[in-house]
Amino acid sequence: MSQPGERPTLTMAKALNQGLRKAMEADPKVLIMGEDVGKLGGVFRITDGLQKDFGEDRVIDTPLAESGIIGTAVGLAIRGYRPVCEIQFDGFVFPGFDQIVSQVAKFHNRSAGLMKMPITIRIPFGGGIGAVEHHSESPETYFAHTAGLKVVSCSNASDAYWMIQQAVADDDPIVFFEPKRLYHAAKSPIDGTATPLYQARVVRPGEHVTVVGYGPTISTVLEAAAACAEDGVELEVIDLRSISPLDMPTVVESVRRTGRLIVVHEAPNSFGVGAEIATRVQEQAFYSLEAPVLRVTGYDTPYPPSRLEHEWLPNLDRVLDAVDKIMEY
Amino acid sequence: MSQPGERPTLTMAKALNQGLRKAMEADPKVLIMGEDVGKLGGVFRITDGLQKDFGEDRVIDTPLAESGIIGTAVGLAIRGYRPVCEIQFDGFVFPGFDQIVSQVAKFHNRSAGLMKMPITIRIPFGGGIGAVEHHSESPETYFAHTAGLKVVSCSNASDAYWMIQQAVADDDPIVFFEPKRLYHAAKSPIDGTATPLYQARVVRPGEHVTVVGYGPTISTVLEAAAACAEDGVELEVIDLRSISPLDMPTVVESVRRTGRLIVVHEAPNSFGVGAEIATRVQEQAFYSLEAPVLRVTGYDTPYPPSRLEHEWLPNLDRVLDAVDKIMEY
Amino acid sequence: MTDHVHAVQPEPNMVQLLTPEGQRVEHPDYALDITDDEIAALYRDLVMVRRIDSEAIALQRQGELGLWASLLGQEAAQIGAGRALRTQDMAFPTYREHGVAWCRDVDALTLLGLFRGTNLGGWNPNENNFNLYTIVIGAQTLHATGYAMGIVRDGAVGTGDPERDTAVLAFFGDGASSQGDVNEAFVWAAAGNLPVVFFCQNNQWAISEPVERQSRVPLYMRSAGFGFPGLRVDGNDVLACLAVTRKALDNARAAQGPTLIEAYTYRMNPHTTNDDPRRYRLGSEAETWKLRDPIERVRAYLTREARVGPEFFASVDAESKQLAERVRAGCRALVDPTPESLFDHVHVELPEELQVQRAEFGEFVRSVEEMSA
Amino acid sequence: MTDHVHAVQPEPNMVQLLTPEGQRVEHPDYALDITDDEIAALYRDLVMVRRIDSEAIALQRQGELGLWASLLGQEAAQIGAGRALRTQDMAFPTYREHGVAWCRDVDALTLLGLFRGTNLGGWNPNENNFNLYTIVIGAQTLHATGYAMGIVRDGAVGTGDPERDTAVLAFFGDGASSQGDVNEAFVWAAAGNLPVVFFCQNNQWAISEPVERQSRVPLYMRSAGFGFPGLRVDGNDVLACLAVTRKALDNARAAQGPTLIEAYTYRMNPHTTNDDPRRYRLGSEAETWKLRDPIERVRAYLTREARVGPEFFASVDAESKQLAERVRAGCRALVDPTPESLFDHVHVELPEELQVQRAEFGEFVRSVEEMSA
Ligand SMILES: Cc1ncc(C[n+]2csc(CCOP(=O)(O)OP(=O)(O)O)c2C)c(N)n1
Ligand SMILES: Cc1ncc(C[n+]2csc(CCOP(=O)(O)OP(=O)(O)O)c2C)c(N)n1
Ligand SMILES: [Mg+2]
Ligand SMILES: [Mg+2]
Repeated sequence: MSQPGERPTLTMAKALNQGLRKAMEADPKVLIMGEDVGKLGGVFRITDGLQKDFGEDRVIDTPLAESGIIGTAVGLAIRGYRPVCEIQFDGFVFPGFDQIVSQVAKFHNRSAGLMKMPITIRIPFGGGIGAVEHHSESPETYFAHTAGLKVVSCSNASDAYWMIQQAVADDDPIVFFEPKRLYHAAKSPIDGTATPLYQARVVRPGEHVTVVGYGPTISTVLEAAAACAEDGVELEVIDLRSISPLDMPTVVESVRRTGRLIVVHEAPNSFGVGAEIATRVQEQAFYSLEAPVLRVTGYDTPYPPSRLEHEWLPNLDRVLDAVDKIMEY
Repeated sequence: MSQPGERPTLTMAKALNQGLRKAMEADPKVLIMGEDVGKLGGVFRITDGLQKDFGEDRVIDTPLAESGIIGTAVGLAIRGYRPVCEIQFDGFVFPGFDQIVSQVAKFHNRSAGLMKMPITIRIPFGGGIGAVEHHSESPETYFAHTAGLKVVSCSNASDAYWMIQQAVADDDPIVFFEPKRLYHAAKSPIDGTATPLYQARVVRPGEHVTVVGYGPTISTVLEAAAACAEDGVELEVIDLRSISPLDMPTVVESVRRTGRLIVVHEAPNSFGVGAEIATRVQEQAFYSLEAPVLRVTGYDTPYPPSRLEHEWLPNLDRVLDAVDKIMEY
Repeated sequence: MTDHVHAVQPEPNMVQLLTPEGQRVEHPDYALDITDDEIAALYRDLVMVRRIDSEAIALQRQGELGLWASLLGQEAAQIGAGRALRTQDMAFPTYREHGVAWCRDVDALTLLGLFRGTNLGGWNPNENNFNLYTIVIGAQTLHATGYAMGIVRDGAVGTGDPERDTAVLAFFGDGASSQGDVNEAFVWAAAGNLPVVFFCQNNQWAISEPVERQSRVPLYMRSAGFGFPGLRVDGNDVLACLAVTRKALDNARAAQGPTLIEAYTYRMNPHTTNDDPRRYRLGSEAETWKLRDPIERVRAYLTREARVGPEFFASVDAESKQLAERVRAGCRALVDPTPESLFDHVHVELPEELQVQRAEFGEFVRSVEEMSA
Repeated sequence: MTDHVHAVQPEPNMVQLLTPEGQRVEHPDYALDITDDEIAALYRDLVMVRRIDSEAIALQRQGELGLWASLLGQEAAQIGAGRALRTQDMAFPTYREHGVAWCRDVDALTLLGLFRGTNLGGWNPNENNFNLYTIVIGAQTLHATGYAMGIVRDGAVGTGDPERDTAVLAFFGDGASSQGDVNEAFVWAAAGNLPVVFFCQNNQWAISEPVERQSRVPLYMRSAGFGFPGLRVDGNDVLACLAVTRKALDNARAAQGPTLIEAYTYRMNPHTTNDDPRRYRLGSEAETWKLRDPIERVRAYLTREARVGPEFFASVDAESKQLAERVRAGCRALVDPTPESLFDHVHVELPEELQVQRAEFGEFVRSVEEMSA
């Protein structure tokens, strides 16, 4: 490992921006398309400067229609391009949902493998930014439940930098979830090499409870781990990074040691990612579990008005509460 | 209970048709809308004769666009109507997905309870009919994961008759999944009274393994139960009827007795309904479980070409295999 | 920086009844029978909604609102359209129609909850016949169309009874014209000959994208191909907006079917308080449009042609100041929702499993409060 | 039973080059330079695809296919459009364009897999420049439009090089015209001035719904409001369809942008083999349209005007019979996919968790086989 001092430090927004730039340099077939991604550089500035440097043909300000964005990306992929679509906010992916689940996800399969769909769909997601409705959703489960799609999420600048490049280079369609409230948070160092895209990472080792999260929840979980450590409870924190496929070996190996698992995500609780992980863990490590798998997630309500979002979100207190509960077993 | 002989017997298609007729008679604000629901009576004839009897204003052949069907239903609900929307096939609900998850599901909440959205969205779903692609999907999990929606499914003619009336009379938006391959199967008797809509039903008692299903899988599970009984293994079969909300008390009470649970559905395995039930059961009956909860479901692939669908679907052999596996613990 | 310059010259066939200089002009198809007092009332409307707008922007800067979508420059389009509505008519706004809300007697403070984050709108669409703000671009045009289907089914169209016949006014933006939903609404409205008027405020921009990204022909032309008329009106001319909307709504109520109105106007402010338009448009564009200010021309007319004296303007100013103060104070007084309310109105009847979730949440909140107490 | 009668009288401005009686007529804008031999070749195309169609229907009746969507009555529209394509052009069909597939040299047997249920299409769209059949109504029009964006980015438009300049032909139906996707495709095509021709076969019906449920004006009018030309052609006239499509594709390749073509035709058969049209339309309607049969008029022309002898027709008949036999035998010989193939091509690279699922499935299949052995 190189010294942190030697590594460049970036915000997640800038890391994504540089990752996209690398991807565009690496392959002239890579296009960026979406609403306001060109001159404005995207409402979060993730594509800042790219249109200026790569031209309007490669960084495309599209008309305002998400089905159109995804549907034309499918056509571009058939023509041999590698489109990176930006959905402006999580809540606005749904007009494009049909093209994603019925076309993007299935095309390779329908063509008996003769046509690839190397499309990356970038979605800024999650809450905590004080936004109005439809701007704080966590729709990852819809895509994870859709066969043919891969779903990943970055939790830090370094992963953002590497994962976006890996996603764009991947020949399969990928829905790429970016935790928007971390975009412009503190800079952090960029690793010199990439971790394989579909591999989870143990970001903090611990012996008492395994806590699994991804994207925006990792920082909260790490806070919780620090707090618990003071009380002598060591959390092992796993950043999934890939939601589909799931790197279960990493999770199961951990749970076999700790015997306890908590899954944390912002998406509503029921029928969410937590359920899938809990189910696989009890299947694969039934006799290791000393307590039921617990979930700390958004509630089964619409995302609330922003004045309530911090109550709704899986915050520090709620994670600590779950740790207390699971340690009581 | 009245004698079977006294009760009328109907196919599920006819039961739905009569249920819809009752609903329209009961409330002049009930409208039916969708593609081909009028003169044709729907491609499955579920709305047969209704336009003739209730007129073109109440049974509406809409233009061909699902977002339009759902979106105009929202407007009709604001005007005080109670629309029943037919989606022609499961795979064609996705163009209407945005209106369902961002408008129908949230409207009551966004209006602080001041506006109701009594919309019923009927979706013929599931496979096994030898159809071409997009005609055999099981998208129920997408809706179950969406806060603000209720999701139900009938498995027999009597439930079809009653549940559709209950759904239409319910003030909340409901996605109503109809197992299309049972539409025109053998007639069965209609009960004299309705079971509460959100209540599961133990359709066969048993002491060894609880098997939970809904909609199209119930008949398969009952077959499996009969086969197992010959080997002395008694399955307790639960028809969920409601997928969201889930009647967990009924499921958990059963699992506490049997110690074993299998969930069966046609939707792909991962991030599906089975995961949610497994997770809640291990939460609520941790010490009762003698084996991990198992799932018998569609695989994590796109719905296959019809020549392979019986391999892909949770068929009798697969359920029996799961019973064998779970009994080995 | 953009090298793109908008063709801000009005189309030759754009309806205008009051020039930017404040002169009344006639239009063969859109005579407007209006008194100077009524024009003065419109002036008051324009000033009041601009004041609400500027106050909201200030509140956002002070951290009292999370966001605001300014209507600056679009007052005439909204007041003209809004004042054309009859009580029984229904309006379906986007997120920017604060001026229409004003016309519908929806209090400014009612609008603020959404932007402050104390609620998600939270008003009853049927109370003032003004739907909830809709942020998902285009979605409300289908709601409007469905509502119009309901009107027809209620027999509330084409009866000739002015108290009964009802129409719908659906708002959307130039960017929204690209959405499938808006075009499907056109399909439905035409096929059903529905009493709905589509009112497109072409403010030239969809965030950073100029209207040319959406269409290479004027937007009002869109409807003809669906089978109903469209027209372009000077969106900065409150009289013209009133006249064309009134006529279109009259037609709708008389069972003559839908109309598309393109109000040609300009978004003078950033898209929302989050936006930085310097990245994508020239300041000179706004300068040009300033010469077409929707309020100045009415003031000029009232002063020069109607001989309205300074007392009137002073009284409107005073009233607008009062309003501003009320908005300012009222905004700060908007109460935060209680944590327990998270589970309110998820459904009409809260299912048992959510009652459990709510109970657990309540317990947790209390335990945290105790801990920190 | 319907009391609705279609206005089957052609629009006065519908392009026609060959009357139902088989007479060539001139059109000022669409001169067609074509030899009698070429017309005879078109005749052969028409007969062959009709034969494929009737054979497929028979195969469905015999249980060899699960479903078939018949093109009967629409042969001229499809052959005219299909023969206007150059090799490098790309076609995006719905599920009914068997005639276009023929023109693209996609073997009839390739099409059958989808309907037999042995695959989901399973051909390579880029092999014959013929996309997979698309069943989700309208979705393919956006794919076509995106493909056209790619053409522009490849610099394969407007160069003047006939081997290089490329266009896209997007098929859809009258019902599809209501879908958001189709209208979004129009938005994109116009805004980007893309080399795509939208070819709408208005066969008067979307399953049971007459075209009047979708639009109260002729569909070809739709495009003008988006900013590109539209025209109606006699969809039962192969020469007219060829001429208008050729010109539209030429324009597209020459960077003149998109065109909408409405081919006015009729679905002579049920929607699919599952459908029962007696529930919603009068048989007399089809009788009227029979008089406009797309093949009869070409035969009449060839016989009367081009003096083509009976040997030619006999040879085409013979060839079509051979084709039918090949289709019949070939269909029955289509191999069922193996269970193991369920997991093929879900992704380019099968993730580990799916490898596990596949292995477990394989084990299970083997265990069941052993049990029953
Ligand atoms: C479906 C959807 N996609 C994207 C957005 C993000 N967004 C909010 S406003 C806006 C531009 C809208 O432009 P226009 O329709 O012209 O209305 P204006 O804001 O100019 O009034 C966009 C892209 C959204 N709200 N909804
Ligand atoms: C999105 C979607 N909704 C519904 C359907 C069911 N469906 C299949 S074909 C059809 C009618 C299509 O009519 P049209 O576009 O006129 O084409 P045609 O079948 O007449 O060639 C419908 C409603 C579908 N395939 N896709
Ligand atoms: Mg705008
Ligand atoms: Mg048709």
